Amino acid sequence: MSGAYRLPSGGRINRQKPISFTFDGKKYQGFEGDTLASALIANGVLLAGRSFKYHRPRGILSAGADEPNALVGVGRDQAHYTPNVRMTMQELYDGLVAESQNRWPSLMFDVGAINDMLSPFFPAGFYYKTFMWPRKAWDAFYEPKIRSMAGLGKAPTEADADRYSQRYAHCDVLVIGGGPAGLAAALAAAESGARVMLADDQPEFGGSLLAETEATIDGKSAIDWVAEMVAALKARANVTLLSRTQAFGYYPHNSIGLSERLTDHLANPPAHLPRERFWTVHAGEVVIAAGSLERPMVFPENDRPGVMLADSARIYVNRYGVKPGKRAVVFTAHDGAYRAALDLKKAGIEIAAIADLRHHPEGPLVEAAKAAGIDVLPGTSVTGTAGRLRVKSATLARIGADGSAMDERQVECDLVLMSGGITPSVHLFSQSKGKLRFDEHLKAYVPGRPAERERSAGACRGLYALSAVIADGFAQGEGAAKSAGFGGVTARTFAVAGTLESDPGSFLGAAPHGRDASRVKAFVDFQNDVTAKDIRLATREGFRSIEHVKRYTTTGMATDQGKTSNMNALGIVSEALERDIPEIGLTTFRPPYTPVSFGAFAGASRGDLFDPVRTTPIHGWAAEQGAAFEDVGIWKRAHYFPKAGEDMHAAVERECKAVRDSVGIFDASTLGKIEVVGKDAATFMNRIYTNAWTKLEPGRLRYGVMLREDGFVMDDGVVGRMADDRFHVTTTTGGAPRVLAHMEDYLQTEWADLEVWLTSTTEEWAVIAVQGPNARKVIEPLVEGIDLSPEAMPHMSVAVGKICGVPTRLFRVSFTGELGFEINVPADYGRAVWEAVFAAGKAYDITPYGTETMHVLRAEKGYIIVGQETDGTAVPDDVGLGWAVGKAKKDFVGKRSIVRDEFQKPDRKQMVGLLTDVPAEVLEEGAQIVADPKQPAPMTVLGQVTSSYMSSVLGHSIALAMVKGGRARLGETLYVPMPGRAIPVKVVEPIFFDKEGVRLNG
Amino acid sequence: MQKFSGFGLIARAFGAHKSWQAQWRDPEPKQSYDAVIVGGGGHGLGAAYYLAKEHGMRNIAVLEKGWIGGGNTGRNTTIIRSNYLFDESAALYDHAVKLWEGLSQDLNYNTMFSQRGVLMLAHNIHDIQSFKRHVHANRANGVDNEWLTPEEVKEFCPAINVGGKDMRYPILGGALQRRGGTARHDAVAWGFARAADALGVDIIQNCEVTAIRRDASGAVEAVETTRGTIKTKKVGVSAAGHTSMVLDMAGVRMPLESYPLQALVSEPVKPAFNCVVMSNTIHAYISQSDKGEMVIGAGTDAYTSYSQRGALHIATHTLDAICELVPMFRRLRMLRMWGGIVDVTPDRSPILGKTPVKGLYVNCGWGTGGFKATPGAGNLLAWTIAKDEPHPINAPFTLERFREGRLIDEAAAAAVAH
Amino acid sequence: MLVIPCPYCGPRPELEFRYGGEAHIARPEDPSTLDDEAWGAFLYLRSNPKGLHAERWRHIHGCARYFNVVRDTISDTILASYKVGEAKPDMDALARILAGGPRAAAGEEKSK
Amino acid sequence: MVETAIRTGALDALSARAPAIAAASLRTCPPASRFNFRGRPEAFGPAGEAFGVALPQTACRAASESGRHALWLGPDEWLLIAGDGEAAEIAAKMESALAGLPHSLVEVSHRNTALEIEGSHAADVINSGCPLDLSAKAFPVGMCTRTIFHKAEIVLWRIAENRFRLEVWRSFAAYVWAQLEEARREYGA
Ligand SMILES: Cc1cc2nc3c(=O)[nH]c(=O)nc-3n(C[C@H](O)[C@H](O)[C@H](O)COP(=O)(O)OP(=O)(O)OC[C@H]3O[C@@H](n4cnc5c(N)ncnc54)[C@H](O)[C@@H]3O)c2cc1C
Ligand SMILES: NC(=O)c1ccc[n+]([C@@H]2O[C@H](COP(=O)([O-])OP(=O)(O)OC[C@H]3O[C@@H](n4cnc5c(N)ncnc54)[C@H](O)[C@@H]3O)[C@@H](O)[C@H]2O)c1
Ligand SMILES: Cc1cc2nc3c(=O)[nH]c(=O)nc-3n(C[C@H](O)[C@H](O)[C@H](O)COP(=O)(O)O)c2cc1C
Ligand SMILES: [Zn+2]
Repeated sequence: MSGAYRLPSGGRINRQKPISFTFDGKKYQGFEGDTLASALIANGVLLAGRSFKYHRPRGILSAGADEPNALVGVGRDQAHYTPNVRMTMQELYDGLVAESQNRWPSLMFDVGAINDMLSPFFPAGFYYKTFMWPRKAWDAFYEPKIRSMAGLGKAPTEADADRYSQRYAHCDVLVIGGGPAGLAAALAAAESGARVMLADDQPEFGGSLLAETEATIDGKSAIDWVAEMVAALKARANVTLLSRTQAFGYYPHNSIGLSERLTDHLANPPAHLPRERFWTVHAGEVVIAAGSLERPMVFPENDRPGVMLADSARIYVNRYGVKPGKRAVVFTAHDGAYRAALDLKKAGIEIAAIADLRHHPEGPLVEAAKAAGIDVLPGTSVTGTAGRLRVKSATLARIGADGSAMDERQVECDLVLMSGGITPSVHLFSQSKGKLRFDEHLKAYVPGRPAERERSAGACRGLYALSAVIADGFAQGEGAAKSAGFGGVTARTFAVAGTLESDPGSFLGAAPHGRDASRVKAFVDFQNDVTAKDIRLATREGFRSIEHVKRYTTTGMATDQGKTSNMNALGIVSEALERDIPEIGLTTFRPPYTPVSFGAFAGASRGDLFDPVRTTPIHGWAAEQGAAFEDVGIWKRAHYFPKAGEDMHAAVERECKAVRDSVGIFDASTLGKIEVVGKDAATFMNRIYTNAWTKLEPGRLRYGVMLREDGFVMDDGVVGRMADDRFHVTTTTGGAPRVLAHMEDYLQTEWADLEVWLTSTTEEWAVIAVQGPNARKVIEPLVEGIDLSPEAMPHMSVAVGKICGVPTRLFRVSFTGELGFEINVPADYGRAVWEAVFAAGKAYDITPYGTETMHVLRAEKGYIIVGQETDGTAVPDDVGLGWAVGKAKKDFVGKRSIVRDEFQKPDRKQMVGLLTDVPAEVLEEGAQIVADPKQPAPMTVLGQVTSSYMSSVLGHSIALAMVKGGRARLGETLYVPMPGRAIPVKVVEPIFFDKEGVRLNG
Repeated sequence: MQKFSGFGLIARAFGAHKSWQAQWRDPEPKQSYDAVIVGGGGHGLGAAYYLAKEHGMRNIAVLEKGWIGGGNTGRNTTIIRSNYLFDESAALYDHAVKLWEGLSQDLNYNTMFSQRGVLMLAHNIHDIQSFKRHVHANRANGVDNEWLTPEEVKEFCPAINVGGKDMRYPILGGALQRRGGTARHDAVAWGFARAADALGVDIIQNCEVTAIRRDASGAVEAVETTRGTIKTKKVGVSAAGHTSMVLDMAGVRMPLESYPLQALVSEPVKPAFNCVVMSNTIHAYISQSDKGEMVIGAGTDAYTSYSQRGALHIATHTLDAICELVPMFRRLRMLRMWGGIVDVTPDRSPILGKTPVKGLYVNCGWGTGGFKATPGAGNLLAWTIAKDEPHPINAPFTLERFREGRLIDEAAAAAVAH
Repeated sequence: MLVIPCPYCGPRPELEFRYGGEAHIARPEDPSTLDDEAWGAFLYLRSNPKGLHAERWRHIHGCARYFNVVRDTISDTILASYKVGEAKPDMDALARILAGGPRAAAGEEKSK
Repeated sequence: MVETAIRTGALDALSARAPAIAAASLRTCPPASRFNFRGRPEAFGPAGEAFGVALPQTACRAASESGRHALWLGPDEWLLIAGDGEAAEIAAKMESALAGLPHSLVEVSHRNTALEIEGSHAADVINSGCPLDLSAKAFPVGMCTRTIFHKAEIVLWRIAENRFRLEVWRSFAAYVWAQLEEARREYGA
């Protein structure tokens, strides 16, 4: 019922659980345990995709992670759609919907295949040589055309509906790969008592043993042995088993990235489960047991559907119980293909012939094949294939010593199996920066000297015989545990029987075929359509480094990252340049081993989990009042409080007026606060700030300016001296962490002798600013134990007492130019005190105001905002803060820098005020300032507008600006060039309101 | 030099492409050259090309320790723009963009310069202020840059999520430079190499400079390399991440630190992202290449390193930002991630000019953003070497500015990278 | 992600730390005595070696201490970690340990 | 007459809504008095004595005594936790004991919000965003440290094998809470 190509028995599929799915809209059936690939093969479908460049029809090539051809889009809707999914890794589930890619209108008939006909004009790197004329046509025509032809699948068009999770984990020994080597390694390490994690990409542990039908281990069938091993590991508390989990990247210090698929194999994923889990594992020791990959043969027309890796065909037969074809030609240089041929034959697939490139293949497997009646043809190559959407026949020829082809004959077949040898999976080893070594005998790179606390085991380090692989796995697992500080593993041997072991043999590069090599298409990189002749062309054009060959031809750059192609490409380059492979080197292995979802990297992070949303204790109140908020760093601050029908302008105008006329209330809780305590606190303050602090009396406040060592303004804020040895420092909202780190740096590393300690108190205090002529009247009834009279509590003073019955540090301070207080109360009381003040202020029509109004009010007074007037290039004098620099002080951070000549120049940008002729004209912040508006670009620019607002109290717009030599230009008219016009502005002093400070001292 | 054209391609197709010649020679190093460029990245190759083309110096060599283009030229996210804030920077980068605009034709090599537009997103009021300042400053400098409202952002780049309640930092607007875009990084190195080679420049790969010899007066007289000693009186160093070490060979200490900077690509998909988008606030840089991958810039690691790789958590932070900006890309998958080594100056602006050693010129400190400058930097380095004085455009980018405090601090001014 | 040995808390993941640049660049006792050249060098010139590098880290999300580390900037292997004020270790000796491979560098058991 | 202001905790609105998940249950802790104590070694002994809990000298360890706790945060820094309302008395007592000794005592009762997570998967939930090894060997009961949880700093303290207390700065509490909720969702089936 599940397809004509399903074997009557065998395989690890559950025949009791039929599953239906669709591919390109057509309904098929498979079984639980199938992959999408095996289920389609069971239905006789091999045509699976179209290639990237030539749109050639392509079949399923492999049975695993290395699949280059069979990529599909999977997903029932756009919110669950994933492009470029390898059919060979997609487990079947009921209702799975898959569609082919990169074809139009259909997989069978693809208009894009015209590229294949035109392929002679599209050799490697063709686009560098053409599409240059006419120049404009590139953007308008060529590039869009190229783009629409390129790309494989389609990106989803809707936001992903799934969730992702992340986990950090630690272990003593991480084993990557759960084949025989990995299982044995994990067992050895686990027995030592070490904490072990074992990750395997497949849904089941066992690796290559899942397709093993002959071998026995300790007298058990391979698969029973696997089951026992897994059960033994599962039973141990010190082992974590992760299936469907890929180790995708090896990062410095033995940190390994794993990606675990949790629901992609489920028809109805439960809502509580994330789709994938992303693991960052810190491992004491790592054992890589990632196995090996089979290499294709490079021969003419080797890409027709029906051409398949030999061992993959064996996996389809043994593991999935499906027949990839009916009659096969085998092309090999390697014994593994004989094993495949034998197993296929046993399953009823006719083996038309084994063409072996080797002239004298020998050994037990070869003998077994002959004994089974298979036609073994030594020194023979496949020199071509025929068939449109599936192989119909293969041409075989004997290869002479000179590479010529003789005795060509055509053999009918619907399957061509190939095997050029095995390539150990050294991806992760190489990512760890371990040095690879070329093994001449294997014709493959194997791990050499490790760079991390890592060791490789089994096939991934070039071992082949199962007995050797298991023994090695156990030994490496034990060694790893020992290096991690665990010992006492009982020695163990594993008796392997029933398999024919032989010297495997191998071949690299393009097989000889006797045809015109410059005309035939012998594919090296299937997905990216790179042929042997493309690679030769590249070397001819001077691209001799393997890295250049890769980039010029794109070989190895497809979604399979050259798993099946890189070694053959190397062989071809080696031959073309007549240089040995080790001399040519390899391209760099990079993470991920196979592609990993962006979502897994992002994890839970989205929306409010993307970054913390920091809110003040009063935030809830503001939200209830309908405040508009702005993001300031990661804080949310109330921007303004619109009343019904008001836009920002109207709201701000009203808020400003309220503060100037009566009283406003403002949440200043986000200001950074640092408690500086200790005998040497004043000395420390002297060194960190430009100001002098020694003489500041307890109970008084001072505005402080802080520089970086290179002299530029870093932060500012009001500082209260609470006691001789205690300062309450405030910083800008965004600057708080930076300032604390800056202070700690100097304290810990330069002035460790000072008896001073810092504590961040930003979040201890809610800060409620009450500003305006009626401010005192509003708070007076709420305050206990503090004399608020101007004499007792003048501007820039601080007192400790109670408000609303809770402790407060009450600052008399003003950033508005009005009489004002900043009430510091312990944060949990913030909202209640705010509400009490608000209630008390009702009589004065107290008005909540936001950051925008705060900005306007301070600009009217010419107070700077660090980060707005200053931009990291200003020294104190530039922004009119020369007065805050303690000239008498011998040293402070940044002092040596600002005395350099550069900072004395009169034409530095200096802060000034600007007034427009037209009162209602509000300049744009960031607008430029010039003397001559008529000059052509590039203009000589004098400066820029840093702050600009409509000032309702003045009935005039105001602006602050940084202007070259600005202080000497007071009274001059300059211009702000805007598109189509220039706005004249008068340079004025940067204080627009209450210059004498009468109100503030009121 | 064989001329590249569509007709040539078709004609050679009939000869099975057998008659294509090497795009550059593979010469043995000569005993001496009039000038030697250290570093076969785009900048170094560009310098050699312009020295030969515009200053008539033909007896020159480019020495590359590995393969040309194998440094940052071959591993960057290819963002090209010139909408920098300060006059000096805008002039420098716009000089390059103007050269980009005719580069394919000039080199007879399709560098796939694609003026798809570079859009920088504003997520808060500070961003708006900063970007508007850029827009105005650029306009005054004759550099195109325009402000887009959120609606215009959405229209220009439909793939991005501009707002809504589900977004942590909704998009409040953007600054768009339409002349900005991308180019095919490798082709830039190869195109310059081929054109320089045609003018007689020796491009010598697998040749690492190991020492710089100076005569009694202190002036440069030769470089030692892994392929022997080469005499020369002019050495231009364009070694990106390795500049500190090369300059150290001549006793010059540099205000440079080398950091790993990572980038990554997705699997290729059909066109789904039509421009270049940068968000400095949430650290995301993305464009789609001609081949279909999403090319995404990650951040630098925290520490200096020469390892050409980086940590995993850097990529996670980049991709959470990308997923926030384009939620439908969550199911795209990362195909490859890699690192480069970028040399960073204290003010994040390059150093391009003379050094205290006679005959030694340096072009470095491009940090995370020098690909866009490639033809311009090469052009100006060539000028500086040929005339022994900087061109007015690179005159402000001296080494001395750090002593004097005359920084050109784009980063401090706006926190802008790339 | 690096695993950084804090001299106070032991080995901890990089996420808890902040890099602090080259170590052993002491702020001059009296900056006013330095000429512009020397001051500029103090502010900006860094050795940036390819190889062993003594550098500062701060365990900002841990014990909050600054301390010094010697790291190989080629492999990122950390060879030593010591408190502020302690002498810079013998770099040649560390280079020899580095040459012994990753397990020697980890001091095999030391990192536990 | 002025009414005494009442307290509003950072998580008051959220905590009531937490679904019951036994494998990783989440709750807020009641308000507490807290101090950040820093100083030189000569002050450590008197400080501990006055506070009533000897300050642990081993890195990353907490000590408790009749409802008061001292958490080692750094070689010169401890987080002191006591019952709500005890701050004034503790401050007075400690300052008088420490007079003349090099130290800094700063009240931070309201700076932090505390929450607890308990259950067989508590460590896994924390490891969704905290990079530390939370095995009983590497992070035994009684261990405490500042660390990172996703993008927020926390103080993590293991009070029992399957029970952790998190001290979080007030404005980060909602974020930490939400991340914990997200991570423990999968144990809720
Ligand atoms: C991940 C990443 C993303 C980036 N993204 C962008 C971007 O989007 N936009 C942008 O404008 N810029 C970007 N940059 C920066 C940009 O790549 C570089 O600034 C630019 O490519 C530098 O070019 P170059 O020619 O100076 O250096 P390189 O290309 O690095 O060339 C320097 C060459 O010098 C060689 N060399 C070094 N030492 C020696 C020696 N002793 N002897 C001989 N040869 C030596 C090196 O091998 C190398 O090939 C990015 C960089 C990275 C790493
Ligand atoms: N078929 C052949 O041509 C061939 C070649 C060599 C060896 N062998 C046989 O194969 C076996 C080798 O055993 P082995 O244990 O070394 O390898 P294996 O192939 O049996 O197992 C490797 C396992 O690692 C997994 N894996 C690979 N990369 C991974 C990654 N990055 N993350 C997670 N999992 C990953 C694979 O899915 C597989 O399950 C022996 O039986 C040997 O005889 C066969
Ligand atoms: C713009 C750009 C696009 C890239 N596209 C691909 C790609 O499609 N496939 C691929 O495998 N690598 C791609 N790469 C990455 C390169 O393979 C390689 O990783 C990078 O040049 C760094 O070199 P290295 O990894 O060899 O050190 C791309 C690189 C860049 C700069
Ligand atoms: Zn620590």
